[in-house]
Amino acid sequence: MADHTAGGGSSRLRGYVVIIEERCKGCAFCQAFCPTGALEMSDRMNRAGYHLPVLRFPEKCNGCDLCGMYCPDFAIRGVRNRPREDV
Amino acid sequence: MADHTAGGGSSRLRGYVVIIEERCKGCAFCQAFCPTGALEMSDRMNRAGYHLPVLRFPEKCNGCDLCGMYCPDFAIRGVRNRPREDV
Amino acid sequence: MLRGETVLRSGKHFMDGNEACAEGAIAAGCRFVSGYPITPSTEIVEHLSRRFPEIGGMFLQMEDELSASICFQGAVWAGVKGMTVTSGPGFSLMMEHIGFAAMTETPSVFVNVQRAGPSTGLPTAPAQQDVMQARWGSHGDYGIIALSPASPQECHDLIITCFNYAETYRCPVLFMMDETVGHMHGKVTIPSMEDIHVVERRISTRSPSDYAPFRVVEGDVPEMTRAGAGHRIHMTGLTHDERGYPDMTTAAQESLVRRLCGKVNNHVKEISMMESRHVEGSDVVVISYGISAQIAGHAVDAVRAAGIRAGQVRLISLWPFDDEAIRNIARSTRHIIVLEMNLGQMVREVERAVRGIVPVHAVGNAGGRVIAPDCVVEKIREVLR
Amino acid sequence: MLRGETVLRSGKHFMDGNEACAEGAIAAGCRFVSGYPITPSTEIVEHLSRRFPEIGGMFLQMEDELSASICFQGAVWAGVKGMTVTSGPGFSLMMEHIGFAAMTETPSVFVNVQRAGPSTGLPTAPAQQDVMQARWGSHGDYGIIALSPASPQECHDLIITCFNYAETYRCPVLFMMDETVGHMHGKVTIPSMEDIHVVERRISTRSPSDYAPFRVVEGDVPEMTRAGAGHRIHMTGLTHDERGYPDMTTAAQESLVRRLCGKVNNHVKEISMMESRHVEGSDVVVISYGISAQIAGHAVDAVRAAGIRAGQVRLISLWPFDDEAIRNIARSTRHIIVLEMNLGQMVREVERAVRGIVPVHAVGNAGGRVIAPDCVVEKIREVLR
Amino acid sequence: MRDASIRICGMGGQGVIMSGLVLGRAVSIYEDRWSTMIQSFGPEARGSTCSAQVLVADVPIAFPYVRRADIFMAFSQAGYDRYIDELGEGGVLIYESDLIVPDRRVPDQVRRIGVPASRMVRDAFGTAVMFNMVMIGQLVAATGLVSAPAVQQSIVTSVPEGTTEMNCAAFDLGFQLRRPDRVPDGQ
Amino acid sequence: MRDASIRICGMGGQGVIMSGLVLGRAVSIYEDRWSTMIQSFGPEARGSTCSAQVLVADVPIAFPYVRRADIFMAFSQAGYDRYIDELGEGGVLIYESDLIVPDRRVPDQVRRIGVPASRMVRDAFGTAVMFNMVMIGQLVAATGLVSAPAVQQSIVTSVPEGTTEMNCAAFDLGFQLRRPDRVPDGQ
Amino acid sequence: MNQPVLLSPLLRQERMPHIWCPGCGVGVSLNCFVRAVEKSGIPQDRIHVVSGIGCTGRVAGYVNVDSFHTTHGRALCFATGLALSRPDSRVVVYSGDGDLTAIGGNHLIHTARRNVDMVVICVNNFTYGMTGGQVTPTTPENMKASTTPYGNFEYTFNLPALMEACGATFVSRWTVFHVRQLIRSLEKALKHRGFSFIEVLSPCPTLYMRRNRLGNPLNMMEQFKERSVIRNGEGTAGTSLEEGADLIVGDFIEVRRATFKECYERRMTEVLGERFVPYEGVR
Amino acid sequence: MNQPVLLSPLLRQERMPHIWCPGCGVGVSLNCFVRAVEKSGIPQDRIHVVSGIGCTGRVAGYVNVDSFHTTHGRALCFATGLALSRPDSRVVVYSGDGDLTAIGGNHLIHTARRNVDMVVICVNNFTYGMTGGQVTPTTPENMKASTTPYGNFEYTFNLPALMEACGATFVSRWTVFHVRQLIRSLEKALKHRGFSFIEVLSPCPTLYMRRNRLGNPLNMMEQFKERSVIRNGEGTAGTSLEEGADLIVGDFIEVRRATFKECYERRMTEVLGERFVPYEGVR
Ligand SMILES: Cc1ncc(C[n+]2csc(CCOP(=O)(O)OP(=O)(O)O)c2C)c(N)n1
Ligand SMILES: Cc1ncc(C[n+]2csc(CCOP(=O)(O)OP(=O)(O)O)c2C)c(N)n1
Ligand code: SF4
Ligand code: SF4
Ligand code: SF4
Ligand code: SF4
Ligand code: SF4
Ligand code: SF4
Ligand SMILES: [Mg+2]
Ligand SMILES: [Mg+2]
Repeated sequence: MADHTAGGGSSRLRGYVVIIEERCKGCAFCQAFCPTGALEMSDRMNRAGYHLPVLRFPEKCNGCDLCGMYCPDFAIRGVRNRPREDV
Repeated sequence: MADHTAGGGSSRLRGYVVIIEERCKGCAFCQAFCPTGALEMSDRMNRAGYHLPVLRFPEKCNGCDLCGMYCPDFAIRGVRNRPREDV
Repeated sequence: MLRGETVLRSGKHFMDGNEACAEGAIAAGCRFVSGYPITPSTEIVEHLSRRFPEIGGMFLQMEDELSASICFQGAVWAGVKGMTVTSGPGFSLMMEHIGFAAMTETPSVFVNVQRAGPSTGLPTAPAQQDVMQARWGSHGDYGIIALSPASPQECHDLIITCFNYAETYRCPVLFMMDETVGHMHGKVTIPSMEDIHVVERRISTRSPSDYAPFRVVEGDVPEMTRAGAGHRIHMTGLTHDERGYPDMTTAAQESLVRRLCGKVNNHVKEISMMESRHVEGSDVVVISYGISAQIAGHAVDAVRAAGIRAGQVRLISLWPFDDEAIRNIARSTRHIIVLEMNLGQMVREVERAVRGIVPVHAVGNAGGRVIAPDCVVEKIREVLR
Repeated sequence: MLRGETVLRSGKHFMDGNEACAEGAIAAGCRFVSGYPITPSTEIVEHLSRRFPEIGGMFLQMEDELSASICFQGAVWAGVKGMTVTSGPGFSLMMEHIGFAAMTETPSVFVNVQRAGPSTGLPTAPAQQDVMQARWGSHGDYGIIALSPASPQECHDLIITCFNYAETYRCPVLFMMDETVGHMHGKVTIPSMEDIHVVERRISTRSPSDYAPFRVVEGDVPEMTRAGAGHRIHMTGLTHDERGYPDMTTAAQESLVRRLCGKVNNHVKEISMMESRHVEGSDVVVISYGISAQIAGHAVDAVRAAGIRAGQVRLISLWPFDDEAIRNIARSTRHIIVLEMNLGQMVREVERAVRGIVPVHAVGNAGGRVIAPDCVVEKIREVLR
Repeated sequence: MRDASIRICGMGGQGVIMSGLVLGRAVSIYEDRWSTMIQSFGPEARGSTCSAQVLVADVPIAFPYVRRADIFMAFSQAGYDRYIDELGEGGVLIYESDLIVPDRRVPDQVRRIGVPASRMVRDAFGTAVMFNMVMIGQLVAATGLVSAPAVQQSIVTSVPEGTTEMNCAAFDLGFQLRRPDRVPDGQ
Repeated sequence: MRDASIRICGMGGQGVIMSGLVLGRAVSIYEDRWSTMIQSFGPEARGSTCSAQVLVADVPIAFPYVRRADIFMAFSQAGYDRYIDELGEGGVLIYESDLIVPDRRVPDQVRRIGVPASRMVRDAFGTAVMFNMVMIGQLVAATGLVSAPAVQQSIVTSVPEGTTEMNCAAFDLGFQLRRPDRVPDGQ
Repeated sequence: MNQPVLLSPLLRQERMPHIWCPGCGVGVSLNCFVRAVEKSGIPQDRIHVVSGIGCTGRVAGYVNVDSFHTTHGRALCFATGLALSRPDSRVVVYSGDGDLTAIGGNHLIHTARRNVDMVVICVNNFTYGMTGGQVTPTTPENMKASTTPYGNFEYTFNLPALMEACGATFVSRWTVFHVRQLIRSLEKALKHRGFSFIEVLSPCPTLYMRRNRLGNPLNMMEQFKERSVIRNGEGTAGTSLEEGADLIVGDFIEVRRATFKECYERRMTEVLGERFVPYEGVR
Repeated sequence: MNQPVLLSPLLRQERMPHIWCPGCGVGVSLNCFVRAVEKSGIPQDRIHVVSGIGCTGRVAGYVNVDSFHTTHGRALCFATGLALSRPDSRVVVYSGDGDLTAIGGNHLIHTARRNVDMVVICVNNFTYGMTGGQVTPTTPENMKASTTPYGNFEYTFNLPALMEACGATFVSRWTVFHVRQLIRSLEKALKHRGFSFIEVLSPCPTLYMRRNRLGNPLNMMEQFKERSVIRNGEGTAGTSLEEGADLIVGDFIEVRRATFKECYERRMTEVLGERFVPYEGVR
């Protein structure tokens, strides 16, 4: 179901995001409230015609999952790369 | 309609009461809250079988109408003998 | 309060039934509406919330339907014409106050834009499932009038009749629209004031000592008054005497409740409205009402074109029910089909009235969409087979 | 929660119908009642408020009838048997939740101790004026069962049947008492537990993946579950699919609502209860129910003693209405008289069912007192004249 | 008299309903015959006259209302006034003789039994509350409607705990009363 | 084409209902013929497709529903998918050609008129909101269902104050459009 | 007039004696109300009384003004329509604790919130009188009622505090012992513009007191006298009627805020200007 | 689990995407709720969600627990019966401002008064979303709604203050901007014994914001961020949401008082002793 992940697995990066694109409605909350400015709203649209967020700056993402907490549509989630911090 | 008055007209007295006996239900509020103790609950009953108050001590009554204010049944009223104080 | 031409939007419009109903209410002189939002009726009060402040009317959105259905009755007793507006679930909550209006003889109009039920059902879809509820939904015996419009134009015209009946009979009048007529746009012609017949509130001019709010002087409807007119009236939902005082005797109950029912049910001929065509000598008659009647008409035209002797009756009033008229129709045809967007409600009344003279057939659905004319055509062919 | 003998007051009692109803509910396994006081039904909940704390039941006096009529449904979905109790005005306020119970297939019992209406009417006097309301009072099409007891003993026995029907058909069951049976004392025999037939709640034992709360596996009634059973169900008053999810299609509406009506109306023969005597070959049959049936019996005995061939039918169930049985009665007699404490309610159903086979006559009043047997005798003589 | 229609009437608080209950329960349970009792609530909720209709029979009772009373037990003048016309010829009138004055409306052939019940209980127990039991005692003694032991059992299960003894004693007082204020029949 | 059943379908917010209103009002009021418009609310309340059914005739209309559409105006792919089967043979399909790709479900003999309306309004006015008016313009031009002046009058009374001019201009844009993305009939 | 109140034209004299029981506080409250109306100088035909259902609800049937005995719990709703449509009349809602705070609770909080210009008199006798003494949201803890035979176990409302939280602009509590204060308070409320709420604690000897063996009506009056502490103008904090505590009475709140109608007219005038035509109902 | 919340078993995954509009705060609140439930450690089959009717009311249809979508305004009543009958379950009422405070207002004040043990989440989006944006008792002054086209002219409820006046034992207000705090607050409420009320301010971009030209959902989130002032544990005085004022959020009240059921059992045990058989519903 996870259509799109970015940065996953790369140990150099502190975190990454998982996005279920078909659920996204393009509200941009994730992007706006990402504390590190890692996300960007892209031109890409899902089938419903909503613009999708992308992890524009993977190096900034710390996997804090604030994006996930703000998402009204259960479409995005931040994941930390160090598993012991994974909630 | 006033079945019973006591002391009315007598200029020597400061006040008197008017009682509509058929309305009285014998609760004794008038007697209990008369500040001068002028009233007494009598053995006399009205047609409905309730004991009636009487102005036992006409000389005590000052016509303050507290009895009237407490009566739940609109059955009694105190009247001052000096008309200018009559409300 | 502005009256007459200044408030009317006389002329031709392309509007939906809900808006037409709101405009009709304005034309009828309604100036106080208490409501509570519910699909698919909300547009009526939305329209009025915009219109009223410009014409001296007031719309009050209440906290629920219980309050909405009695708040306006307070305004009515102040001398104003008022109504409330709702749909299915809200209508169910108004039942106590329909009975109260009946008991206190409050001229009152209740609009129900019917949606599919039961319960929350299909909130945005049409049905005609509340027509028996309109008659029987409140406890006790009482009389009401119920009308059912078949087009936006009729939403406008008939709501005026509702207000007129309410004034004439001092009873609840229920305007039983459905989602389809409510949301359907069509041409609506709003006449000028002088072409609209409006029954104004008649406030008794009797002196207080000569007046009793529930005393019948002529006919079976007492003269109305209003708060502040000096009559110092009392009214109550309890069984009461002519002066409105509680009278807990069965004699009072008999005379009051019989009169409340009688003033409606004994006037079927004055109140009842129906349209019929091709009934005499037909093989089948389709009886219907509201939007379903449009479909019936379509189907009847279709089978007549195919040489079938079909007739149509459109009930404009649903209650009181004109047994005799229906029985006469039964005597003029061989089959009766009742078409309605429910699982069989008014068809029961037709069956009852017809007394077995001819077979009565039902075409209906569980609500949610209008019935296709083909179903009716099919049924006509089936019963004549 | 205590069950069985420990809670029953088996033996002979001299009690009124209200108390008998309360004891019957206890025998049926009812352990949660939410109510709101209203004359003449209050004694039922007063009795339960005393009894329940000693037998592990709970009575909750709610803030109004709206809450009372749905609070117990929450308990029912927890797995408990529950009911609410009211009279006329309160019954009108419960209409939305009768529809909700029907739509969500909640086994639920609503007791209405009928008093004279409309509105506040005569609060302490009997009537049978809410019997049409019982059938039609909520918006939309739906099915209910309604029973009517004629004596304190039957208040006890039939309320058990109400609970059994509620479990069997998963629908609202309305217990239409009247003030007279409610307040009348008589001999009531409470059997021992093993002599009482109680249908227990059947909680589906299917695994969550195999279970859907509104899927019919056998017959037309789905298996029930309860909160916390692991089924993780959803239920809604919206039109829904088998899993209980909102499904806003007319297909879902058709299949759901037709089933809701059908599971009651297609089982008339299993549900319906009536008693008849001397019907075959009679000249007149008096049909009645509740306390009026006692009067009818008295009158029939009287005229039979005078040589008139009169018969009697007592409806124990009012809804679903057994058209066919009534039609058969019409075929066995020459006149039908319907006796009820209202201005003509069930008589309309009889008229409809009879289809003109024999004349149907009504004897009624506006409520407030039982009708004297003489009136019935008089009517019998009149129709046979 | 084993079958009878009985009207009991008085003021709220005089124990009218309790009287009906005691009689009905005695018949239904302790003699296992049949009885019904209907209490009529006054038209207004508060403080009005209240009445009970008790029917007693050897068979189940279909119609639970008094149409013509065989026995009329009156506790108050207002109650008497209201229901005296319902009493049938040849019936029995039992009344509180300190509170009620029977008049010419009493039908023919009626046995009139005046009982100064309030006075009796006041004298015996220093309270007026059990006076209905005295009336019942005399009713039972005068009519034989139901057996005294049945009534006594009924009293035990009907009255509030703690008052049983006094109620039974009051019943006995009425039952034993030899000289009620009896007026010759048919006067 | 003076009589027609028209289906308009798109997403909430695309002006579907307004299109129906403008057409219906033009016919009913400004040509004094007859028209009905029924909007169907989506099954769920929020953000779903929404559609309008417009009937146009010279006589009053009894049955206000589209049974076989003569004209189908589609604003979105989802709308197209939902209603294409309703379009009758020989009908007219007018669609937003940047958003919709007609497929083989288009019946025979149907005139297909693709209009890149969003692009056109964006180019002309820098906003996408009036694109329904472009579609209506082309509909009117292509079918002659109702006269352009009647539609223009209708626009004036239908759209919010302050937007009249732009809406009329958008209508003109569509009405004047010579080369819609037309595909040969019957393909 | 020689005999005010007793033979006051504000009473429907032909209906006396009334139905209330001996020593019932409803009668005392009505007595005070009649006096307050007389003092207020409001003409008789400019005052309308609306009641719900209950013993107190019967007040509407005894006041000789246009009076409306509505449905259980909904008096405030009817009164809202009436008050808005007769802006030159004073509308008084007179009802019981059960009627106004149980079934009618929603209307109470919303009408207070809207600051609809009316006077609400709530006779709190701690029970449902008319139906035989059931528990209400104001029945004190542990007290018996017919539906709480083992004593009440629910918390109660502090009505003045509830009203304050909703924005009521005049809030008092008195008992029927405090006749003079009650008359004065009612008079003030009648002159106040906005939503006024007066809770009147009152004995119900027949049901509440008898069931709880609280003696005769006088006993409760004495309780009222002894336990009450007057506290005017200090808001409703600490005014709850919990067991054992002082019984705080007084005119707690008296503020002037735009009424519902004033708010409506202000807003409409702001937005519509000349185009606004005020709703006048009937004058 | 690798993907909590997104693929949480607490959601009915097969019903996603849900019906709420882009940027609707109801979704954010649900997101927080799911996290709070996960943190609380309450087993999935021991939590039940009851909703009324409205956009928020649809929450019941998305949580994968026993869930009940009842009638408009009456969720609390159903929940009361459910909660008392499943004493070992946690019952959550999740509904909108209109549902809970307009038509449901009476049940709100009474359920709070009784201190019935449940959690009430009130998503306040200042409007009736589901029916197209009508005014509610929480719509700020002058704001437009479909039934107040010229702007709202009614006063609003201060819900936390109302709840405090009724005796609610846990009262908070947060906005959907305050996700972390909201999660924590919900978790606390889930563990609190007694009646908990959490008001969640939330954008309705489609109706309320669009009609009032308040920009996109983010704009309101920013408003929430900028205007809010956190104030924990200090009661509800001064927390009204009046125009211009600070937007006070926080966990205002957290007290422990015997719940309805505890009160009931305490009383019955006192009076009946051994004879008392507690109501256990179904365990
Ligand atoms: C809808 C409805 N429910 C219930 C009743 C029954 N009922 C009549 S009065 C009353 C209670 C009145 O109590 P309260 O308001 O405290 O007045 P009081 O009699 O104590 O003065 C009730 C429950 C009713 N008439 N209507
Ligand atoms: C008895 C009844 N009245 C009215 C309605 C219509 N209705 C459905 S939802 C709703 C309002 C919901 O508003 P709110 O609770 O604020 O939820 P939101 O949609 O804003 O989340 C209304 C009035 C109904 N379904 N039932
Ligand atoms: S996980 Fe945190 S840092 Fe990474 S994108 Fe999401 S909000 Fe930004
Ligand atoms: S918050 Fe969620 S719905 Fe909004 S843009 Fe980001 S992923 Fe999409
Ligand atoms: S207060 Fe009134 S009713 Fe009471 S005893 Fe005195 S006069 Fe009689
Ligand atoms: S008027 Fe005053 S002094 Fe006289 S009896 Fe009445 S209360 Fe006492
Ligand atoms: S029952 Fe109570 S409240 Fe009602 S009249 Fe009697 S004393 Fe007053
Ligand atoms: S209408 Fe408003 S509340 Fe409803 S889903 Fe859309 S944004 Fe959310
Ligand atoms: Mg009370
Ligand atoms: Mg909302």
